[in-house]
Amino acid sequence: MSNTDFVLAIEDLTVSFDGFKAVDGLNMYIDHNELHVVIGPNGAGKTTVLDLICGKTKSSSGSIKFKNRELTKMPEHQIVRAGVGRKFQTPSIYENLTVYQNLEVSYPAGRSVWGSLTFKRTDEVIERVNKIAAEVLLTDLLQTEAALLSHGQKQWLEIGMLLMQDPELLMLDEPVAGMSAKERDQTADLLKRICQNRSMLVIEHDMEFVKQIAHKVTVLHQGKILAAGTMDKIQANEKVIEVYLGH
Amino acid sequence: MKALSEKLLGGKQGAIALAILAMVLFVIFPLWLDSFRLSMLGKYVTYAFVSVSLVLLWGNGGILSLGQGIFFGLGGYCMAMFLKLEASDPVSTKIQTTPGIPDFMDWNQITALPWFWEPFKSLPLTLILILLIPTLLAFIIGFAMFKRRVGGVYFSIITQAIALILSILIVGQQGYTGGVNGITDLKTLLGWDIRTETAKYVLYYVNVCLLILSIMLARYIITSKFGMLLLAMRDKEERVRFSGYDVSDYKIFVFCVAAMISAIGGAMFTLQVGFMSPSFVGIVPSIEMVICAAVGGRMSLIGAVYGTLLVNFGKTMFSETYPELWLFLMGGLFIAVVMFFPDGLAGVYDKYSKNFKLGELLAKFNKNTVKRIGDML
Amino acid sequence: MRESKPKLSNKLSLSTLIFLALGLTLGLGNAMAEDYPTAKVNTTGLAVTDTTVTVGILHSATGTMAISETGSIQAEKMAIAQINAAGGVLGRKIEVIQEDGASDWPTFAEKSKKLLENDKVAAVMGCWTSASRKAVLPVFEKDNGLLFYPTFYEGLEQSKNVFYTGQEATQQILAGLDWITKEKKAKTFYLIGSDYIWPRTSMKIARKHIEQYLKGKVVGEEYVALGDTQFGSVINKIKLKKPDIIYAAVVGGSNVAWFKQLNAAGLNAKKQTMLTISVTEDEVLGIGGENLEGFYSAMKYFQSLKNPNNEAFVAEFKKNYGDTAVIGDVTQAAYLGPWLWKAGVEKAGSFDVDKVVAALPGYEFKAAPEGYVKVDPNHHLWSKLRIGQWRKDGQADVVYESELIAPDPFPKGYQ
Amino acid sequence: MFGYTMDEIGNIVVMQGFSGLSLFSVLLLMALGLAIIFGQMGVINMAHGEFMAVGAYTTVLMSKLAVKYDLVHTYFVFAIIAAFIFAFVIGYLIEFLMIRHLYHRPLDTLLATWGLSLVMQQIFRSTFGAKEVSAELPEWLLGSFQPTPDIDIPINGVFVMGLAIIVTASVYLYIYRSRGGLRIRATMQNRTMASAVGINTKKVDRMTFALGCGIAGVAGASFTTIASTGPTTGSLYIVDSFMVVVFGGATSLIGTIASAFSIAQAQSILQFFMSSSMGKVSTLLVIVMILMMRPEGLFASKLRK
Repeated sequence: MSNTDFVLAIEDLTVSFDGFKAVDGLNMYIDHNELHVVIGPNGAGKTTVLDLICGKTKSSSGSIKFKNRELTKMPEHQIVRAGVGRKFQTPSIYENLTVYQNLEVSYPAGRSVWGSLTFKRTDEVIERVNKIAAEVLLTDLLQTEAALLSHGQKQWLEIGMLLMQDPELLMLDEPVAGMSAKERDQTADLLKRICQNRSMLVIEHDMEFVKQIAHKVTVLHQGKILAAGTMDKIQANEKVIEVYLGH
Repeated sequence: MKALSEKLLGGKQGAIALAILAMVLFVIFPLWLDSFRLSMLGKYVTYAFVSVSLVLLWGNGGILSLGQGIFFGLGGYCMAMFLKLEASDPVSTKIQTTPGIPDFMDWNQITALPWFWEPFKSLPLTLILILLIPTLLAFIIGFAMFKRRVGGVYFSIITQAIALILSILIVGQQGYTGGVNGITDLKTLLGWDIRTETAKYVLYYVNVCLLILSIMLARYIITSKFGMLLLAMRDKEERVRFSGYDVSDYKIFVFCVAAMISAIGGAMFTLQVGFMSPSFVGIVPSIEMVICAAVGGRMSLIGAVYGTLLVNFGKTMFSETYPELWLFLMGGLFIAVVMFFPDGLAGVYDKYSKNFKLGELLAKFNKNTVKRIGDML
Repeated sequence: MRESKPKLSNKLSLSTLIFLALGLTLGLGNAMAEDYPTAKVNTTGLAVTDTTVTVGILHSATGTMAISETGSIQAEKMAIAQINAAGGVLGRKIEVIQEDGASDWPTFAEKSKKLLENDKVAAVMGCWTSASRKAVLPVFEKDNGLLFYPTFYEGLEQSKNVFYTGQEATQQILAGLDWITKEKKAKTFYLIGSDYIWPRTSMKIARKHIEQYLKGKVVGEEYVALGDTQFGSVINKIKLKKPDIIYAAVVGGSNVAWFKQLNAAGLNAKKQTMLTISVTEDEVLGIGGENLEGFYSAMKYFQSLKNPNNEAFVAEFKKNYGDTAVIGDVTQAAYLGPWLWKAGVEKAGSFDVDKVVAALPGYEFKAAPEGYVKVDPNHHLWSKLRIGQWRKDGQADVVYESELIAPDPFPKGYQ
Repeated sequence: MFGYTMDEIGNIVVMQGFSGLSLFSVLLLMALGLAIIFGQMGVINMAHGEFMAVGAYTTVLMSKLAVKYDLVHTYFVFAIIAAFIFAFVIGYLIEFLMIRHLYHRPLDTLLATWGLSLVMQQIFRSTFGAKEVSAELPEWLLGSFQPTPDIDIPINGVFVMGLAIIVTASVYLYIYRSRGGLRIRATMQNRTMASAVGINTKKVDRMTFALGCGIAGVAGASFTTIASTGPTTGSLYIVDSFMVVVFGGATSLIGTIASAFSIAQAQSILQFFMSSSMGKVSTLLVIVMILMMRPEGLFASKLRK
């Protein structure tokens, strides 16, 4: 079943660090327009899964197919260009650049050395930056140095930077960690909005937030899938309650 | 066209600073320095090429090369090889066992010109090789290291080791390279005597022109999207990589450009000073060049040029009057700059200029700098 | 084989004696400034006034070469002070402008240009390494300056604008090899030097001489990188080849490591004969007398030379620079510079470089600490070669002294 | 074989083996202090060579005193201890005045410590003169030891080797088997966590840096038996030291030992069969090439980031 209609198909994925299997024989599928949340206790291998998909960590065995293209052998930037975007756990933005520049740098043109040297700031670019800025609620802060943003705004900026690339699969690592309740709700709205026409893979701890957004949930435990399904099903699963929700 | 000129000059502010620098180097110094001090200045200007390359590479790209002397030296050696061949015509070398080859080869029992010297019989070919050889070496080093993500201090240490290797090699292979003495006694460029007073002036102006062009090239790179990416990479390399950029390509490219700019400086050095020796290839000169860039301001192309001139004038002046104190001063200056003024002179200037009108202060600052140098001499 | 001059009583003040001797040879009492109007003795715009003449000293006071060049600066300054005390040159006091080459060759070129073009000095005493000399040479030739260069060096150079007061390679090498071959009935030689031009050229000459004239055999030739301090493998190679003689020209920090490790490997003078051309009294301080004891050096000068000139020179040097000061070969050669220049100027009756250059060849300097030297038309000096055997206290016993050797910077048959 | 008897070849193999080991101990001593400072703290100390020179000059001074009070026979042991203390104290001060302000800027520590090395060189020059000096060595450190009449084992080599073993063992025991070492490792692995459990991380930094400098001092002291002491002596060692540490994989003590061993053997053998300077160049070249292919060095483990 290597040829699928899924956006992302992970099969028998394993990675070990000096003998320790952080991800062990993982199988996971993500559909078009699906917002998939991965939960699990610390050390379950959630972030490692994202690392493996985006190429930051190389797998020991198994396959990751994105629209039927094998990702495990591709270099990181090719994976991104194929349409996979990834947000890091701590906001990873360019603090010395303005919000505008942060977004513009992420615009998917002029990605080669020569391209970047001859890149021109066309109306199209400006328009797109403005549109995305509005989407992530940063229109008023376009000329602000990114270092001066609040924690929540930094998270949004990074999401905005990913949206600039218009990825088909967007992966977010704990997007609401450290946010206020209001910011969290705004983020939930944001994610629901941007989930149109793309699939998303989100790691989150905040169960309230997960309930708000998730179409499907996978529970990881010690590098293996403990359970998968809708939020309601997961919440009823006894194994899950035992290792995770119960505490 | 407007956008292009903007990028080359760096906007209004950059254009003014560049114009002032050009003014200082083209008009003020030549009018006011005697020919001896001017040819000394010419030598420092050749070092400024390396500083400019370091602003690009280190200030903006965060890549600290402790081996820029390699490229400066290679550029210089290429030029020197051409001039040496011209100086070693069969008539003026007739007392040698093998006339027509450089004197040091003859002393080392080499009886025919080695193959890698052949291309340096032609000036156009030499000029191409001055740019090509250092760039190619930078490409090889850069490709090997950046593709494997060697960065930070590892890159610095490895470039330093390469500088050491190259200088031992040049010293050891004296039959082919002139050894520790270097390639000396260079006289003419296509029959034009480079040692005369007029030649010194002409070379000085060519030198300054090339420096300004290099600054403009560097400026273009810094102000383009490429430059923004360099800064982005320096801060968050992962983020850039996961925004779909092949980070290593950018680093290789900027390393190559930096090598090429340094090589131009080296070639001009040979022309102005009249020889080239391995003492410009090794570790110490490479690090001194970093000092110059740091003092001027690692983020400022113009600042780095002033920094280079100041440090070197200071070095000359101090070693003339207080030779004992020079190393204390140099070491102390370096510690102070790194610890308290990481953005160097340019950083200090920026800090104070915000309270004043920019143009006026720029002019004042430059005048002061000129005056300070004047007082020192 | 001692100095041939008759020994005079030591009761006389030695420095007085040397001035007397100089006074006699040069007839310096006659040189009054009035007899030599400035306009006449200086037609090329040098820094000469009615009462003074300016010369430059250009050595490294800082940087890695300062170690070696300090002695030269001291000797040159002392000679100039002595000349001034005895009435100066053509009745004019010598003033000195000292520049620091900072162990950096372009700095040497730059500073020599300053001395010649800005300061218009009448002569420059300076340079130590060949690299620095090569760097300043074009400047001296273009500006028609006059350089007195003190170091023993590889030869292969002869410039109108330079007088070489040290030995060129053949003067230092050939007689020494002849002597040691005969003395030790040596057949096999191991050549080792630092990896740069002087040792390489010297070894080339040595090899030719050994193979063609002495009918010996070179069993190994080795060059170590400048500054390298690890000799384990090299010493083992020597042990395997068991040469009769090690012929060495290792310099700088490597030199210290070389001797220390050689001794530690059991190759001391009792077991192994070594002749070096790169150890003077200056180097001994760093190497340590105990590591050198019994080995030979070939130089034209040793501090322990017994002759009145030298005794006066050593006494004066110690008076100026302290009792612990040592004088090596180059220091003595540097001391000759100002005296030779003075002699040239007085013989020419002019400070003009061309006239001095024309006058100097053929001049015999009998008051030299090393004994007698003569200026050859090729601008090098005729001098003797001495072999010194090192003692534990850091001084050498002179065990051999050659006849006067003519300088031959471009030796036929050795190239 | 090649005109030599089997005996001769056997002897040379023994002595050559020893000189390889001897070079190994020299490189190990050089690199050990640096391995602690760079490997554990990530600080590039370009003045490392100058700290070695501090040790060497201390030994020279001690030898002068020893000559005066007729203690030449025994002073060397004390000189080594004094060298450690001196270099340790200076390192402690330097950390306090300079390094601690630069922990978040590793490239800048490299530059600042280079400045420091210039200043230290000039201090040596102003204090001890530009000329090279040598320490009066006790008789028992001179000459060679002869197991057979044709084999000479240099005593200073044996001494350096013994010292290298003692220092390495002490460092190993300290870092991996003592409370102090535990604190160092804890701090270096997770600073916040370490300070949360009550470790004074600033003090740990200072002690670690000073310890590295102290070991450099010991290395410098022991090198007076085999090489020279001058103002610029330190700069001769710096590239070699860094190569050993980086090649060994920076963070692992075993890596440093293995790297010193392989570099020493390679260089020693190459220098035997090639000319000395070409042997050195080839060794460096091979290291650089290997590092380009395996930047993490010989002994870096695959870590989960």
